[in-house]
This record gives sequence, structure tokens and C-alpha cells, in this order.
Amino acid sequence: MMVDRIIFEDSQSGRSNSHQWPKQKADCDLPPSFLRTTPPSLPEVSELEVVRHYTLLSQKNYSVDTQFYPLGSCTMKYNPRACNTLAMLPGFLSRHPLEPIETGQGVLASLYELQEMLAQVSGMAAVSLSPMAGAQGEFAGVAMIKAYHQHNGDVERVEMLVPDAAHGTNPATATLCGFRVREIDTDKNGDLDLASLKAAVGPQTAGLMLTNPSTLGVFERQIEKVVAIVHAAGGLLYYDGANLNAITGRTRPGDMGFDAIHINVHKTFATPHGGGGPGAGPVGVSERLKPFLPTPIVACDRSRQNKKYHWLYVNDCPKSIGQLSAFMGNIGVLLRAYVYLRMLGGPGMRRVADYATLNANYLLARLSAAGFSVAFPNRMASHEFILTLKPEADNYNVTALDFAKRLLDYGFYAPTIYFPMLVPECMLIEPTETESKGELDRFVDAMVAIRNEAIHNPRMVKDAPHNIPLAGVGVGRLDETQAARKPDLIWNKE
Amino acid sequence: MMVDRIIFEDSQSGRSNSHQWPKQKADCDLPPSFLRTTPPSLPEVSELEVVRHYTLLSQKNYSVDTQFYPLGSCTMKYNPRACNTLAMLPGFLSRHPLEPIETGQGVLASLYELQEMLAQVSGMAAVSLSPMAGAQGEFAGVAMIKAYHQHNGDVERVEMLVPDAAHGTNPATATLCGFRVREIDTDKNGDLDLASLKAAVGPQTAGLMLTNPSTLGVFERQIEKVVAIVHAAGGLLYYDGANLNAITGRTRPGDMGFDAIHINVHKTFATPHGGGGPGAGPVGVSERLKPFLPTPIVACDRSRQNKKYHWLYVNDCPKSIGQLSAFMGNIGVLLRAYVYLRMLGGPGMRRVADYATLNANYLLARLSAAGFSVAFPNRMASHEFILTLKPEADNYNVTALDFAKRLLDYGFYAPTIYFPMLVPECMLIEPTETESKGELDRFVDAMVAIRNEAIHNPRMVKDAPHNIPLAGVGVGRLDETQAARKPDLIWNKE
Amino acid sequence: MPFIPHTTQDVEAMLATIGVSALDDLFCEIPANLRCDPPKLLPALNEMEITRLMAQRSAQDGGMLGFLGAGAYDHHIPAAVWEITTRGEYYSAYTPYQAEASQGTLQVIYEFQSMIAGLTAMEVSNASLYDGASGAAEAVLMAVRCSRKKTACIAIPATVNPRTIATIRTLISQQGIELLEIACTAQNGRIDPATLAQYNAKDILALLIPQPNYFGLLEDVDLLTDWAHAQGALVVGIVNPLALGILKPPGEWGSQGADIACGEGQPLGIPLSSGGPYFGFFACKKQWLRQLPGRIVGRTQDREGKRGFVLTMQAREQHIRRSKATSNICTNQGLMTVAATIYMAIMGPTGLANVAYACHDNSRKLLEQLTAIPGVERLHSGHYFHEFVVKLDRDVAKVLEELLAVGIVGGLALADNCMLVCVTETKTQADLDSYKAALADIMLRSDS
Amino acid sequence: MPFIPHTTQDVEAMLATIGVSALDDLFCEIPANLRCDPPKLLPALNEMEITRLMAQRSAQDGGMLGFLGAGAYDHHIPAAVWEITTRGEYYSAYTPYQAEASQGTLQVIYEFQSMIAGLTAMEVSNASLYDGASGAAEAVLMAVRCSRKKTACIAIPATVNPRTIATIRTLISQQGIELLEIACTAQNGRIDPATLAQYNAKDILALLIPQPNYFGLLEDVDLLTDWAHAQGALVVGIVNPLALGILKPPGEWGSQGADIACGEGQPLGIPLSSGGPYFGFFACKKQWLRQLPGRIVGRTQDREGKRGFVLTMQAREQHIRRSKATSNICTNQGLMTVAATIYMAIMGPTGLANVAYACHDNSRKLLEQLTAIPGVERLHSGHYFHEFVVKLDRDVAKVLEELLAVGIVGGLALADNCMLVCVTETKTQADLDSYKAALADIMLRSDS
Ligand SMILES: Cc1ncc(COP(=O)(O)O)c(C=O)c1O
Ligand SMILES: Cc1ncc(COP(=O)(O)O)c(C=O)c1O
Repeated sequence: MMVDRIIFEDSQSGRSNSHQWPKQKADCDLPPSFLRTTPPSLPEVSELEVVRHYTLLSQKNYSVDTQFYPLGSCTMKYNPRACNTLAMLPGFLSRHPLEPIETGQGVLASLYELQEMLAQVSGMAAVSLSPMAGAQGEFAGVAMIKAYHQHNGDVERVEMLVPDAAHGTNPATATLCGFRVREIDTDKNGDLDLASLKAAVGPQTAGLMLTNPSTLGVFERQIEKVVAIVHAAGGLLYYDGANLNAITGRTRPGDMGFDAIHINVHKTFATPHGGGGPGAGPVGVSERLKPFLPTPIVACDRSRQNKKYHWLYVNDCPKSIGQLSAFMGNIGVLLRAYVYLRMLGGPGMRRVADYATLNANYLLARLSAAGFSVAFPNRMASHEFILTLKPEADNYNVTALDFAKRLLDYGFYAPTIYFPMLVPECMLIEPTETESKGELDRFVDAMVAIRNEAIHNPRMVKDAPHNIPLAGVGVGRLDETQAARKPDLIWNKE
Repeated sequence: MMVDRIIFEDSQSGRSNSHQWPKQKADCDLPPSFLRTTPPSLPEVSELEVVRHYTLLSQKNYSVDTQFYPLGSCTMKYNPRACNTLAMLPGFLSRHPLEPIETGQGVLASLYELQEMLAQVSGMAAVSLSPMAGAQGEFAGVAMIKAYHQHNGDVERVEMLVPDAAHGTNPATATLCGFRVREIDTDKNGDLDLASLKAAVGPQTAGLMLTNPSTLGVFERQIEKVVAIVHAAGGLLYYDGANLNAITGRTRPGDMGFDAIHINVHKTFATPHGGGGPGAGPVGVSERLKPFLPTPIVACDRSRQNKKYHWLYVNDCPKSIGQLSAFMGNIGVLLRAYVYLRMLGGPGMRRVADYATLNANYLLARLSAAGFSVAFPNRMASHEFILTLKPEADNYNVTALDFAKRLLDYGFYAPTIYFPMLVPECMLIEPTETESKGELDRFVDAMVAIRNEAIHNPRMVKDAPHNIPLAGVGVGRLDETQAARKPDLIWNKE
Repeated sequence: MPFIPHTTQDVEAMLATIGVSALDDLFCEIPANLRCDPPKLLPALNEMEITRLMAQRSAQDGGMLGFLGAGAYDHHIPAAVWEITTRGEYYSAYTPYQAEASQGTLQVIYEFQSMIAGLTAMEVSNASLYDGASGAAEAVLMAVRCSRKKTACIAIPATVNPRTIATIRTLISQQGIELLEIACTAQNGRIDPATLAQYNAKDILALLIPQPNYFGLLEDVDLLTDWAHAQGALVVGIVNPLALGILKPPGEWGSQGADIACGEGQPLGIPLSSGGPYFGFFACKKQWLRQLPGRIVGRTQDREGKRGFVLTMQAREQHIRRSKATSNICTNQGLMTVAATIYMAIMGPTGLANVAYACHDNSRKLLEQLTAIPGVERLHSGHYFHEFVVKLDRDVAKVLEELLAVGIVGGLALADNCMLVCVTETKTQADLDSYKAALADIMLRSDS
Repeated sequence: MPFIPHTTQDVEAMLATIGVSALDDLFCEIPANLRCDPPKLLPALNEMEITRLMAQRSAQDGGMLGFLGAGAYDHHIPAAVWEITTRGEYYSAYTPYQAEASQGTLQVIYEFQSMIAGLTAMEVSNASLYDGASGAAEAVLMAVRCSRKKTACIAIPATVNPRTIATIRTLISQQGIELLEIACTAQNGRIDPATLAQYNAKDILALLIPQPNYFGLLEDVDLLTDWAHAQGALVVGIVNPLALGILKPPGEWGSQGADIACGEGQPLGIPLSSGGPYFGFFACKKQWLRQLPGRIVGRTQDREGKRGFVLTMQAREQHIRRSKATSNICTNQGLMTVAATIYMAIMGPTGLANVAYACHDNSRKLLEQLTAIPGVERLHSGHYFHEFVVKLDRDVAKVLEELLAVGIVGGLALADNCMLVCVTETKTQADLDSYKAALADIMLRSDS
């Protein structure tokens, strides 16, 4: 009876929100050759229709603000509302990026302090905030490693080592930086296979990209050996900071011996994911990579009475790998991270790791006790852990995907599935520190209930979702194959 | 499987959002006799739990921002988002009501201009913004009428005339002001019964409360005669401005001869209803009632170079009926109305009435053509109109209430039902000017579909709602009788 | 067109369906001589223009270091409160008449009622009244309805906020209810129990008790409550809800507790906003339930037994009972109660107590600092919450003006060169120091 | 605890379930010598304190009358845009991997893609890249993937924003792609078609065409496009999306249209924010679909045939294709595209055109006013959109400093005492007059 419309379907020629338009009737002196002959295909809808449409659409999302969202590797924690409110204060929003520093001392002070605090938390010598997400942070880090080798005339180092369990951005970044990717195996306990590593390193090794705890949800216990092996071979170590939420205030990548690190502030530092972005991916480096940091960087002139903050650009950092965006990255996101970090302080940073780890291990213990198979049963979980639903798949023909879809019916977003691909029918579960024991218990109940369904009423699970408790017209399981085979990517009047 | 919890059910002793608390550990010197011995029963929940709970709850409302809301008499039009954003600017929010006028020239200027503009739109000599809703505006108006008579020594005027179709606040207000209420009949075309009026007026008549167009959705055609009769009897005329949306820029209560009027800014001037309030109910008066206006009122000192705005308090207006609240009413709401009015201007005011009336008459014509019975078929609708579903009730045993509940399933809020009580099985429908023809057409389709259901599958209608497209656990028709018989008004641990 | 979605074609099609030829025709029933031109208002601005204008006006306003209280209080409001409260689904909904499509608002109000009941230790609460002052007037009218007494004599202490008294006067004066002032000396600042006996003869119907009172002082609520009840009078507590984080709640005053508790809800997460919108909260003993003014939400169930919420006890209200309703109120302050509910949920019992303690603590510190200045002394003795009165040895209005010149709103001028000063948890030690320094400077510079 | 819901009892019960006795035990696998103390950071602030700090810092910043452009533009943003965009359901959701519970974000992106396609007259679009500059770098990399040429020579006019060029350099330099600068004289400010022939020999793989270019001037896009296609090169249009309200869209340039269109999305409803977050939009001809970087949303259906949306063509992306992906991008600028979609929906085709006209109109007015001042003259001739370059007869840095002192950010200093000035629809005639008056005053006072 009801249809959720596409905004273009509400469009009607000649409708106008003229109160949003400039008043002037401008005559245009531009020759027709520069001008478009037909107006762009945009919808013509009233402001109310816009508000209603996009408000209703928002209600068709699960989100941290509305549901438990245990998406492994993504650290879907609470995004404090104050961070949003304060980052959107008018003085911050209205300033043009090229304005003189005199009109930006407020924002610059905040960014400078953020740089310093992130260096502290990660144990690195210096930080640049400019990368706009984790993957761009990776790019910056790997490009710095390349620049370092080149600077040393070490041009034969053309290979980047990446564990097989690594996040896809790691190998993709290595390629983007012109490296050949070489995969390193994982052993059966989830640690890096040292034999495989030793076999791989050599004079061609530029470095190793690693996240620790790894994407398998366990801490790399031999990290010191790993670092020693790569360093001995002349390679550098890159730390993928996506999993920092597991260790803040407990251990530091810098102390482990990493040379470069990116930090996903949209994970550990509670900035929102926004349905896909924006995030920010500050990079931290050890002393030897400092000259190569991407610009701009905030500096503080302490010589004066009052501190004065200013930018360092490429001219100030001649060895820099350069700038990564037109201006200075995702400042509004960084401001949110700054507010968050200021509210937590040092002890708060440790609490993050402590309670994230507590929640993960508790959930693991309960699910394991409930009979689910744990990928690395002999390991302490980090901030996340992996179940394998292979027994369920084998016995009841109900897959991790089916479980995931059915969880949606129960009002939970699904954990990450089929990543890392190493573990069959895997579910990577990350509760984060901001969820309560009560919520975790309800999740366990749902998992148990679904397994019971899988046994007694498998269609219920295989055909899920049935009735996601969201507003509007609910959809059942969507056909992704058709979407890819016959791409319908933009609206066309039918 | 899912339950929507009450916030207290998530509470757990010892949980804290300490980042929201002052840091100081205060020792308290107050003697125990002044202090509470047990902490107040408030929930102990995390900030995320609060955000999630109240975000989810919000999704369980229909609202103008999400649904067509044709609630008669309530003028559920689009509340422009700019009004909210601008009324919540920090300078406005942070100012204490008792601060000197020097720190409030911005807000005072806006309120002064609003007073002037509302006087213009209504055709009254002066306006006070202080009443906090329509009913309090009524109180102010009726109290002024009483004060006027008393001032004239006319103390025998103890009766207030109110049409039988009037909104409940009218007779309730008359009582609150110490008047006896006398009802006046409506004739079969929806006009006031002049015979009944003539029979009722006399030396005991303090005045008549009227809304025009009336709550029956039609314009009182004999308004001039009505005014003349009451005035001739020595009574004054009060205009209930709840229906002003029908006539702005087309005709003015002041020109009709009314002595006092309230204006529901939360109707005609697009301020939000907030799920029940706050609104604001400015009162306008003719010259003779001016001295009695409630305080405070904004005045402008034009003698200086720059205009300077200040408050007039009771001391400045010795005949005033006094103040209606501790400070100055719902200023934040009035600021929203100001922004709205400034965006419309005079021509925009007329457009409001024009398109509100167009929408109502169009919807009336379509529903009538579709076979629904119109209460006053020979009349032009104002901004609203009445259907009677008596034929449907008689023929299919499906009531206006059933239709209303079933409309919810179709994604529409229901029109006002059973008011005015004059018309059996009535539905008072007010589309407002901000809805599109497409939305009205869809509403007609739904009404027709429901009547078909009433014919072929009456249970579907009588048992509605079945599946309101809202988030979370949907409820079916709620038992209001039980609620009133065994009141459960506050949460108790079970 | 601003906020109107109609295209020219729409208008033509719609007029044709109606069977008229022009918009003008829709107004044919309005007598010709009453028709008017569009009003001449200030010129219409587009959103860009009004945004700029309001930004300028807002920048003009506020921004002071403020020590004003007197019924409205500056508290920290968590960002989450208004980010959620202004969501369209709360903001743009109506009074929840269609319960099934309004469970959001209804459940929030149910929770609000529960929290207010918890805070005041009363049995039932309504869904809000306009503000604290008009709510107190409703309490008076309700007391009259509840009492079996024939008189209509309401005792109101001189320590009640004068703005509340003025509002009560306006709202009840139409009905011949008498307000009997319970005097107190300026020196004392609180009701002196010793003076109560003189009112025994007055056949008082209800006694209003402010806690804290207008001067910030704590009344002896137990004694006053018991005295009133001994007279057969009802007790109406007018309380600061934030102070109830630590103060004895009205439901526990004396041996039986107050009958009605009401007050200004603004301290619970509502911005100062030059005076509104705020909200009045209102609670009472269950026995008076049917005399409550305003809306009430109750819990019930649907046919399948699922829990749900509805407006209830509507037979008290104007839309049903009309001229016999308990009040004429219709629109209340709904959205403010959403904010207050979120505020209370975030703060919790301990948070609220901490805020109250901090307010009290800060005001003690400031009082000590200010009275260390020659020419400044405290007027009263006795315990206070977060407001106090100091007396200056010179023109208080002039001193306040000079403070304003350095960005400080020092307090509210009272008679006899006194001023009422309030300190909340928002003030830091540095703020207190600035105030002290500025005042000391002024007192030093100017003649007494 | 801040943002942690655990009570002491919870912790005990949970540790017991896990089978350890203390939180410390959870970190037993970390080698002892690597464990650290909590970092020493600035002291923790509560929300009240950080709110005050950030309010102060915000009050310090911005607030100028600004005439800066150069890649970021000050436009009116309807209030509805950010009130809706920051709703928790958009704000706090992840990339919509579970499509059925993410239809909100997915449908918005589908509509976004449709609008970008409409604006650029291209056939497909993605779900955003980080910003305009990094998006241009992705366009270069994509062109290399699309082209059958063996060379990797990309022609980039000197009229492209130098910040874009620098970013492209950073991002592509790792792969040995050569950037060939198409020169232009300072005088000219646009690519001179007459000079193109000299590049015929270079076997160019792609030509980047900025419209408007860095100096605000309009390039002869038809001729450039046709020339590039004649060389067998691909054409990448780098366009201002707001200007496309009136300017010829890349899809219609020359006889075949550009192959890829990209640009900075900020003008579409994104606040200036000192530089970010913004977003890069990206569109291309359908034939290159499989080489697109970034996420793409497609329409599909569920088993009952109900319409729905999913992430699609994921075989291009890093999480599937890993080292062979079209890009390493994962997190993009999703929320910014929500804002841009709402912005475009509110403005509509006519609104966007009106904004573009007003920008152009205002810049013409200001240029006229400024060049009436002795010592100020326009550097270029030729048509421009909403930016232009003026040359001063004295030190431009000093002049800009003096303008700043009166609250005006006059423009961006370029070489040779030139400055790049931008005017958008946000400036009133009074603003233009203030600028003119201030500049005239400075030029009069100071020596050339
Ligand atoms: C382990 C890991 N590494 C890298 C990334 C990439 O970060 P981003 O999405 O911010 O580019 C992610 C994000 O999903 C991740 O989980
Ligand atoms: C006709 C009429 N009169 C008066 C009122 C009372 O106005 P308020 O709710 O603002 O007190 C209303 C509101 O519902 C109404 O519709």
C-alpha cells in the first residue's frame, strides 16, 4: 500500500523553494557557447518534501544511535553528541581555509594539541593530521617508507609485505605506492608465521604492514621478533591503526618499534562514520620518517608571549611526501576527535582499551559457553574476536550470511562477515566499550535463538530478513547479483 | 522478540555519566533536616543508552516532518527548519530574562517587529505577545473584556456567549474568568443561528467568543450582523484566532469588528507543536481594550539616535490585567514566528490563506466526488472542512474512529474526529498550504481504499491499526478505557 | 513559492476540480467590504538574508558572565539534550491524540511523569503546564477544587518569588479567591514559625511553601507543612527541581507530605532564552488525581497485550468537559518535557545531586569572597541553596551598571540597596574571582 | 565513567564469566616490556568545561567579510541541510554493508549519484571521494587504467588550481606517471588553443580541463575536448558543481563530451570549515564503469520484487580485489554527500542556476567597482564565472593585511602583486561597497 519514493518521483516542473534563492534577477553576459542548454536533471520538490523524504530515509538505517552495531574492525562506538555540537560552532564552520592564521587561532590550537596527544597515545615522534581516512593514512605511511628508502638511495626495495589476514586497504595501498605485494601467512593461533616472514624478507623488502591486534582479533605476541626480522632486513614497519581501540593506554605501536602508523579517528576517537565517511587518518612516525610527513602540519611559535599557531607547508618541509588534499584534510572530523580526547584524558584512554577488551572477552566467553565455535579458542580476545559458523553451516546449511541477515530482524546490526577470509563462515564481532552488559546479553540471546531457528526452522533464517523493525516499507534480502549484473546506478524516468 | 523498554528498565545502580557532572567534590554544610534521605528515583543509564532510547522513541511518532498530518483545527503545516536553527543561536539561548535590556536589543527588536506585524495581519490596534498558548491568549482576552466592563462599572455582565461548535478552550476559559457560559446554536448551513443569538443577548452579556471561519470549516457569513447584535447589547467580541490560517491577507478580524483576538503562532505562524507544545498565543485588541493588555509588552524608544527597545511592565500599564508568567512567555517560540513572518512578508501572508483554502477545497471536491458525505455541501470550505462518515457507520458499521486508525496503517496521521461534536461521525480535515497536490491525491486514494475495505473486509478497518510503518515494536489499537479505569501513570519496578 | 509546493499547473487543475476559476473565488463567502489587501509588513527576506540578520541580532545579545537567578538558572546542558529534542519527529508532531502513531511522545511523557514523581516523591504528575508561575496558579485553583472548605483563602508567604505571586494574582483574581500574605521581615527572609499562630483564625484553605524561597533561603518545610495540615489546609510546595537532587522532596515534608508540588522546570535542561519557553511541572497525591489540570499519560495495552501509552483521564480536560474542565489548558510545553526527560536521564540521581552540591558550594564560596569586600554584607542568616542576598553600602543600581560595563551581570537589585546573587555549577573559581575583583574595584573607586 | 556504562558489579560478573580476576589480566598476551602507563595528556575536561573552551575558540575564529575562493566557496546553506544530515541515523551509521538495514544511506547515495550525473551530464557516478583534489588524482589513475596507450603522459594545464596539481603529484608520483604542463601566459590566464599543436607529438594519454579555471576564467572546453579526443587522449573535466547550474556540463563538451568529470563538492551545501571535510564528486561515461574508484550504489530488488538499494560493482574495490583494486579508498565522505543531496534537492535546477547567476553577477559588480579605484586593474580579459584577478600597483600582501585589520579578507595574493578575488551570492551590495571603500581608502592612504 505504501511506496517509498525516490526523490525524483516527487519532482514536478516549476516547483520552487524561492526563499532559498538569491533575490537578484541576474542578467548573464556569458556567451551561449559556455552555457548549458538544458537545466540539470535535479528534482523540483518543496522544502517540506525534502525534509520529509530525507527524514524518513534516515529512519531506514540502523546506526549506533539506534542499534547495537558490533561490526568487527569498525569500532562502532558511541559518537558523543557534544563532539558534533562543538565542532559545528559558527566560528569553526565559517572560516575559509586560506584565511590568514590570525583568524584561525582557535582551530589551530585545537589541532596542534590533537597532534601532540595522538603522538603521546601512539608513542610516535610526530604526527601529521592531513590524511582524510585510514586508507589515505596508509598511503602517506607507505609513501614515506618509499621516500625514506629513496632518500637513502635504497631503490631496490620494491616489495611490501602484507599478512594474508590484512585489511584490503593494505595491499591496495602498497600497489598505489608502486610496490609489489607479498603475502605472509598466519599460523594456526592467529600469529604471524615467522617462518613465512623470514622466507619473505630480503633486500627487496621495503617494509611490512601490520595491524596489532590483528584483524583476527588477537594480539601479535611475537611482535618484537617480527619487528626485529624486518628491521634487520632493512625494511620499515607500518602499523595499521584501525585496531588501536584495543590497546590505548596499555601499549604503544611506537614502543613496539613501528616506524609509521595511521590512526582511524573514526574508530578509536569516536568520530562518526557518517554512513561511510568522512573520517580522518592522522599519521604518526618515528624520528627517521619525520622529515617525510605529509603537509600541512600545525606548528606552534612559542617565542612570543602568547603562543601563535601556524601551518607548515611543503616549502617548510622540503622532504615531505607532499599534500594529500587541496587544503588540510577533514578538519571538522579532527575537531570532534579533539573534543573526545579532551573529555577522556590519559586515564580515559586506558579505560577505552580496558572496557573494549572486557566487552569482547565477555561476549566471547558467553557465546563460547553457548556452544558457538571460536576461531582462536586458546587466545585472549582483543577488542574483537572471531566466531566460525562452519559447524552451523555444515549441520544446518545455514551460513554466516544467513545469521547476519536474521540478526537484523532481532534489531541488531550484523557483525562483519567473511572477513578475514582466512576463517570459514566467520563473524568478526566488536562490541566496543560503550555497550552495556545488558546489550551484550541480549545479543547472545539472539544468537542462541537464531541457532535454534536454524535447527528447527532453517527457512526462517535462510530467508531473513523478514521484518526489520525500521520505518516505512521494509525490504527482504536484496539481490546483489542482479545489481552487479544489470547496473542501475542513476535514476531514469521510466 | 524485541521489546521497547522503558528507560527505568535499563537503569542499573552505580552507572554514571560523570563527564556530565561538575568535578568539584562538594562538602555540604546543610543540616540533614533539609536534605533528602534517599536519592530521587531517576534512571541510571549511560549517555549512549539515553541517546539510543530517545532517538528510537522519536521514530515511533508520526509528525509533519515525516507524514501528512491533516489534523483539523491544528494547522499542521511545515515548520521551517531555519526558524529552529535561528531561534537557537547562542546569544538568544544564553541570555537571562532579568538581564538589563542592553544585553537584549537583538531579541527585543525582533519581538517588537513581531508585535507590529501581528497587529497588521489581524487588523488590531495593539498586540501583547505574553500568552503562552491559545488558551492563555483566550484567558487574556476574556479577562480584558471583564476588566473593561468592570472599569465601566458594568458589573452585571456575568455571561459569556459561546457557539455550540466552539473549541473546548472557549467555554473553559470563560469559566476560568468567572463567567457563566451560554451556548449559541449553529444553523444547518454552519452559520451561527441569529435567532438563538438574539435570544441570548442582554444586559448580562459580557461578550461572545467566536472563531471565524468557525470550527465547522466555514466562514461565518453574517459576521457583521453578529458583531452588531452583540455590540448593541453592550457585549464585546472575542476572536479565537486558531483558524487564522484561512484568512491571512484576505480579511482581518479587526475589520470585522472584533475587540480582542488571540493568535496561535503554532498554527498560522508555523512554529512547531512539539508533541503538545510549547506554542504561543499573542493577543491583539481594539483601541478600547489597549490599556488592559497583559504585560510585559515591548516598546521602542524612538527619541534616540538608535532605536532602543525596552519592556513595559505592569507599573507602566496600570490598567493591565497583569502578567501571565514569571517572565515573558515563550520567547523562543515567538522568535521562530518572527523568522517565519519575515520570510513570508505581506504577499506571503496572503498566499498562506490562498493555498490553504485551495488545498482544503480541492480535497473536499475530490472526496465528495469519491462519494464521501460532506457536512456542509453547499458551502465553500475554508482551510478545513468536515466529512461525516455517518453513511459508512450506518451501512458498514465502520466508524470515523475506525477510519482514523486505518489511515495510520496507510502512513497518514488521522484527521480530527468527533470534533465538533455537532456533526455525527465527523472528520475535520485540514491539509494546510504546505502539502502538495500529490500528497492530497494519495490521501484520497487511501480514503477510498479504506471504504472499499469497510465494504468487503470490515474487520480490517475495525481492528486497525495493524502495521503502522513505524520503527520498533508496533502497537495495535490501544485500550483507552482500561487506561482510565486503572490509571498507571508512573513507572514502578514490578 | 516559500513553503508552498504548488505549480501553476497544479493550481489550474485544482481550481478546475473545485469548479472555480481563480483563487479569489475561494473567498466568495467573505463579505466584499471585509476583504483586504495583503498586509504591509516588513519586506520579505530569503533564508540567506534572515540568517544573516538573526546572526547579527544574536551576536548582539547575551554573552555576559551572569550571576542572576530569581527563578531562572544557568546550568550546563548536555549537547545530547537538544540534538535529540529538536528531531523532527518530536518537534513537529501534535499532541498525541492518535496514540498508536504517537508512542514516541507518549512514552517520553510517561517517563517524564515518572521522573517528576521520583524527584518530588509524589504519586502522580501531569505532562506539564506553561511555566512555574502559572503552574502555581493552577495549584491554587486545584486546591480550591480539592478542599471541602467553603472559604477561598490561600496563604502565600512573602518569601515566594514576587513574579510567581503576580502571576497567581492575574490568573486567580477572576474567581474571587483571596490571597493572604504570610509576612516575613526583611531581616529574617524566611517565614518565622513563631508568627504563624496569628493566622490560625483565618480558615486557610491552602498554604504555599517555596523551597528554596525567593531569597535563596531554606524554609522550615516540615514545620510549615504540619502546621498547615493541622489547620485543615492543603500544602502546595513550590520547589526548584534541581535543588531536589539533594533537598527533601515535598512528598516527605512534615508528617504527611505536601499535597501538591509544582515549580519551574527550566533548571532541568532548558536554556535561559530571555525567559521562555520553560515549563511548569506539577505533581500531587493520588487522591487528587481527578482534579489535576492538564494532560496525563497512562500506560495501557493493545488487544494482544502489548504495552502502550495513551492520553488518559481526559474527562478532566476542556476538550471533553468544556466549561467544567479542571483548566482551560490545551497546548502545554511538551517539547520542553522531552528535553527535561533527556536531561534527567543523562544526569541520573547522582549527577543531579552533584550539580546541586556544586551550586551550593559555589554560592558559599562567592558569598564568602564578596562579603570580604568592605561595604558588602550578607543580609540574612540561615541556610540557603544557591542564592543569597547581599546589602551594599551604596546605590546598588549604579554598582550593577558598573559591573555590566565590565561584562558582569552581578545580580538582581532588590529594595534597600540589596541584591540577589545566584551561583550555579557553571561558574569556575576564576569566574568567582573576576566577580570579586570587579566588585572590589568598584567599591574602592566609588563613594558609598 | 565517560562513555562507559559498566558498573562495578558488571565488571565483576563479566570478569568472572571470562575467568580472569582483573582487567589487567585481559592484556596478559602483551609482552610485559611493551606495556605502558596511561598516556600523559592534557587534563580531562567534563562536557561543561570543553563546551566553554570550544565556544571561546570558535568565537576567536572566522567572522570576517570574506572574498576568498580558490577552491572553496562561501555559499548560503539552507538550515534544513545540516539539521537533517546530522541526524543520528545518518551520522552514526557505517558504510552500508548490510543493505537491508541501511536503505536510508543507500537510497540517499543512489539519489546523489543521480544528481551528480544530472549536473555533469555523465552516465554514472560514484558515492564520493575524499575531496576535489584527491579525486582529480584518482581521475588520472583511472585514465591510465582506461587508456590503451602505453605512455603515461597526462597533460595538465597551468590553469588548474595549483593545490589540485600538488595533490595529484603526491598521489600519482609513486607510479611513474608523467605530468605534462600545458603552459599559459600570465596575461592570458587560459589555455591558448593556438599553442596546443606543439603537444601533438607527446602522445598524451589524458587532458585535464578545469572549468572555471583557477583564475575564474572560462576555458574553451569544446575546442580542448575535441583536440584531446583527436589525439586519442581521454578528457577529464575538473568542474565547479555549482557553476554547472549554468555552465555547459562536461558530458556535453565538444562533440563527444568529457570521459570523466570530477571536482570539489564543497559548494553544494558544505560549510567552509577551514578546509574540510569536503568531498570529491566523480562521474564518467558508462563504458569506464568498471574502472571507477570508490563505492557505487545500485538499485535492485528483494525476493518479492520490492525495490531496494545495495553497494554494487564491489569487485573493483580493495576489500574484494585487494592489491588489484581500482583504488585503496574505503571510508569516503558519505555524510557530506547526504548534505549535498539535500542541498541539491532544495535548490533544484532553477535554484542552482539562480545561485550561479547571482555569483557571476556579484563578481561582475565588484570587479567594476574595484577597478574604478586608481592602482587597481584587471589582469585578464575574457569571461569568468565568480572569480577574477586584479593587479595592484603596490605590495599586495600589505594591502591584504590592512584590509584584514578592518575585517575584510580581500582575496588571495598571487605573484606580481595580483590577487584572486571571489564573490558569491552571499554578498550584498553593501558588502561590495564596504570592500570598495576600504580598498579605495587603503590605496589612497598608502604609497604605491
Ligand atoms: C583494519 C583496517 N585497516 C584499514 C582500514 C581503512 O580505514 P579507512 O576506512 O578509514 O580508510 C580499515 C577500515 O575499515 C580497517 O578496518
Ligand atoms: C479552535 C481552537 N481554539 C483554541 C485552541 C487552543 O489553543 P492552544 O492549544 O494553543 O491553547 C485550539 C487548539 O487546539 C483550537 O483549535
